[in-house]
Amino acid sequence: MKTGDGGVLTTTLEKAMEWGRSNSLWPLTFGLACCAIEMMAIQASDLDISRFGSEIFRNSPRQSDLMIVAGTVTKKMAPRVRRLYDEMPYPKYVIAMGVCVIQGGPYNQGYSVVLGVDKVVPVDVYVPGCPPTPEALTYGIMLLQKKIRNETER
Amino acid sequence: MVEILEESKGKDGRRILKVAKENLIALMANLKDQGFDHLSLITGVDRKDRLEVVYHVHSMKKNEYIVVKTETLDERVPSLTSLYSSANWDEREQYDLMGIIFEGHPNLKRMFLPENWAGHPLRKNYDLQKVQYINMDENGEDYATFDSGDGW
Amino acid sequence: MSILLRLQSLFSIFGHYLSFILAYLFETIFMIVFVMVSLIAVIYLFRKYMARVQLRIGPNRVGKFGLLQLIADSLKLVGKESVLPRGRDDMPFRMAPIIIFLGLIMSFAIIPYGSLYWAGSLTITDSDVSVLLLFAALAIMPIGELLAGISSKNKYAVVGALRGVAKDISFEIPMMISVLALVMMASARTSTPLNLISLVSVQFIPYGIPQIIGLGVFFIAMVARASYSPFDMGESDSELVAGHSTEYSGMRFGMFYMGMFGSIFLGSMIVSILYLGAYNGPFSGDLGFIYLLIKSGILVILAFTIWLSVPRIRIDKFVNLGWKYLLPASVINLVIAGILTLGLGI
Amino acid sequence: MTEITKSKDFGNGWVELNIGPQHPSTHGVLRLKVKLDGEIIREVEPVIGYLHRNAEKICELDYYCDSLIYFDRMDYVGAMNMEVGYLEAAEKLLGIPPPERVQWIRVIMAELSRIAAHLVWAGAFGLDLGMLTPFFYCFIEREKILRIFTETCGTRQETNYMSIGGVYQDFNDKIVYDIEEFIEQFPKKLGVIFDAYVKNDIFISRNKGIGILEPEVAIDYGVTGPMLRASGIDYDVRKAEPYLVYDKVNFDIPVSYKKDNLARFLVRFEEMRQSIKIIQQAIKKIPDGPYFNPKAKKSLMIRLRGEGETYARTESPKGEFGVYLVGDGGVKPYRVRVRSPSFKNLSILPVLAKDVMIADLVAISGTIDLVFGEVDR
Repeated sequence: MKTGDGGVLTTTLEKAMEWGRSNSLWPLTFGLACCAIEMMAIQASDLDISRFGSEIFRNSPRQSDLMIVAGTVTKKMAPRVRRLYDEMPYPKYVIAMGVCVIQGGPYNQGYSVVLGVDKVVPVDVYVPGCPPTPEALTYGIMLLQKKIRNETER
Repeated sequence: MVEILEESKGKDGRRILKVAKENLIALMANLKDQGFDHLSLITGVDRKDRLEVVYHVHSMKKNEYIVVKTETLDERVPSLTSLYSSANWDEREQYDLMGIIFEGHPNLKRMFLPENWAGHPLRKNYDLQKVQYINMDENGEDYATFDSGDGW
Repeated sequence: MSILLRLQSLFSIFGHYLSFILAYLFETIFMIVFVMVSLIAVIYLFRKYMARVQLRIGPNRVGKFGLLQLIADSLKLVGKESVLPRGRDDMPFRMAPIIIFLGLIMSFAIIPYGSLYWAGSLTITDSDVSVLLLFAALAIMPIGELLAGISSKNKYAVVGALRGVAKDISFEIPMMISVLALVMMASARTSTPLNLISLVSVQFIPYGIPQIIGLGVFFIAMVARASYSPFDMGESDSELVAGHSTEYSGMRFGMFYMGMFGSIFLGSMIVSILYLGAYNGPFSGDLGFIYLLIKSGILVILAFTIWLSVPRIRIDKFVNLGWKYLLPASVINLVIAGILTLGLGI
Repeated sequence: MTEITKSKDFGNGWVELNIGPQHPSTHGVLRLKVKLDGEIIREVEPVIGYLHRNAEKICELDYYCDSLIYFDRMDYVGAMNMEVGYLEAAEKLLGIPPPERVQWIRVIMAELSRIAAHLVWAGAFGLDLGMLTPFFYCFIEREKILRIFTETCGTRQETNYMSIGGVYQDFNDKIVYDIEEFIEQFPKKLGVIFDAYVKNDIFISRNKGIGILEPEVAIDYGVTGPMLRASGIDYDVRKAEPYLVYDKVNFDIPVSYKKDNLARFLVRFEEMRQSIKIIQQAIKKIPDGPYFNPKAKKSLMIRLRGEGETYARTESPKGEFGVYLVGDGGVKPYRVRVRSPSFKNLSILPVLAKDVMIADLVAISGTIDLVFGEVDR
């Protein structure tokens, strides 16, 4: 338990907050490259992410909870990714989508690609694939929800 | 008439004209008068001892392609921005990645990488092992550094 | 008798002043709860309807049919950090969302809701000039938007706020002129035409039929006031990120979000009161409240349909629309109302 | 949103606004430095390079056959067209022509991919203008194409389906049936999407007469593809210099003389219909035969050596896609240079978006159809 002396009420309240947080992850409209199109596909009718409460893709980082880093992060983009992450209010989560974001992917021998976005921002869930299918990303979001729901027990 | 050093055909059957870089502007102006109104592509090729610049020119009306080549030993080539507007961004890109300085270009800044990035990546002698990082100052402009610094 | 007066008589043992204070307090709490609940319903309806139009399913994992989705959203927004950006104007920045929410609640408090058979009249506050009160309360919300845009020191927000002001100026006048025509028509029948209840009671045929132009102008103005597409220039998300609310987060943003959906609900209620006969209907009797809900629900769905199917209009085109089409139309409508009232005696 | 700029005093009341790199309407990572005079844009300066993934450099480090994956990821919405573009150059350089059947398969796949790319554009363009619903209708159709791709080559978007001298896997009856089924129902669905846009007065008023591009200016800036065709020049590489078997199918080049946003919109939609026409013919004409050139067996693939230079141009969804390959006789290319149409098309933006309103800037950059994998490479 995170709260030692909180008692039953605090724990229940925290559980409720976690439940709310996990069921309303509003992602940031933030597409970088190829994976962004697959990220759009999870919004679309076939795999409707709004079923899980992530319906609203907010454009302003101030109003979003989840940053799906979709696509290769170049060195020129990395400071911007960091700033966007800083602009988001707590609690905030990051999903690294695609191998480019995880370790550089096919571009990792080059000179201008960041070898893993986790060098810039902390990552909660990694979704491998090049690009990952929308199903994989949906599964990633479900994993993140599971993680959020168990936050107090860790 | 412009002196052409060499005329050949490529594997794809396109005419290749080779010209000294002093005559480049004259040749291109000549070609433009003949109806070659579309400068399709500017390529720099690093031949280790010299830099080769390849221009692909195309005529929309006659549907003809001509490849013009020129070489430079001192990284300097005259700019074609006065003839074709499309040369502007292409030359900036080649300057960025290849280090070819186009003389007479109005705004010869790097296209993709920040101004102080060390080296030109598409050169054959570019060292990929030397890792560079990019940071952003408070005006939103980028600068390159060799140490990772904060934010990384 | 309005709810406020009934509450006051309930508390009358505490003396005159204290009873009014208590009555207002309870009224405010009641209004907040009512507005929240109705907004949750409207937003849930919107999500499901949007999903239906877009061949999706919509929220269905949180609770049965996703009914608890909005509860989860509001819990999250409450728990979220509320960022105060550096360089803001502190006071207006904190005030703006509250102003918007207050304006919303105040306007909801003035609307006559008709009656339900066991609860009696559902009107919260009643006044002889409630039409004026209502439009005064409606004028509060744009101020909040303006303050939010200017104080957050963000260029997108400033542009959004300026667009909002340009928009407000160009539709307010046609809107008021079409209301003037209504009052003119009502004044032939009742001695208190500025009272919303008597304005409704004289609508033997809904005023939307003789005043069809006025209905159109007023509905467009109401959609614009709620900054709904196609008139959402103020917060146009593909141009200005999120317009005046760009820098807001957490519950402060939640207030803007509620303000947005609240004003369309409010707008449809006002349209159905002024033009569609509100709680009047066949066999209405003591069930008038239901009629009001149905009428405004249909208008809300209409607004949603427009939102989902048209692109955003450009700001200069909208200003043109306001001054070149809506204003002359509303004046013509006024003339028609005059002819109907004086010439034909309807 | 991401950038902070100190407001500079331009003396004439202009405000500098930084749009991007993260902005909903920049289609990825375009950054626009805009000088605003109230609502009116006085100057636009695009800043690119936020997706510069050094593809040209890595191609030099890889074998000829491996470079294909970087081309897939250039125009990532129309990946098959990129593959065709690269292979046109590489096969000429290596001297391995593809068999007849492969050419027909490639035409079908490239056209399907072109439709998918245009559908993504059509949906995103609606979102740019604030129109939410057509996006979903477009993506439903796109999913059907991607299902055919999955059937054929196992992946959805970055297909990596073609290889030097052939394709990875032959068509079977199921795939042919699926494609036939798709092209049968698609024109009707496309009509629905088309009507959703053009039967809307606000949509027309947002696009008609906005972003006029004169043909001389367009050629001068190297603009190609639907943008050039919307300016009244019927230049299409598929007709001008037919590659694969485009000379054996019958189709028209849609041209518009109105030069504005709406013209570009209409040209793209008509192109989708023409693609359907091409596929309809190709699926009937496809001959039997091997699906790869025996000279390019998998075991021999990395030993292919190329010498000389070739330039191949193809018609990608965005315009003329050119690949300039230089070989030095080794197993790896010496220089790979890509003529990316989006890069050239983007360079016209400062001309088009001068003295327009912010809303028009979004509409104009929407009709340019930018894909940043290709602009920055």
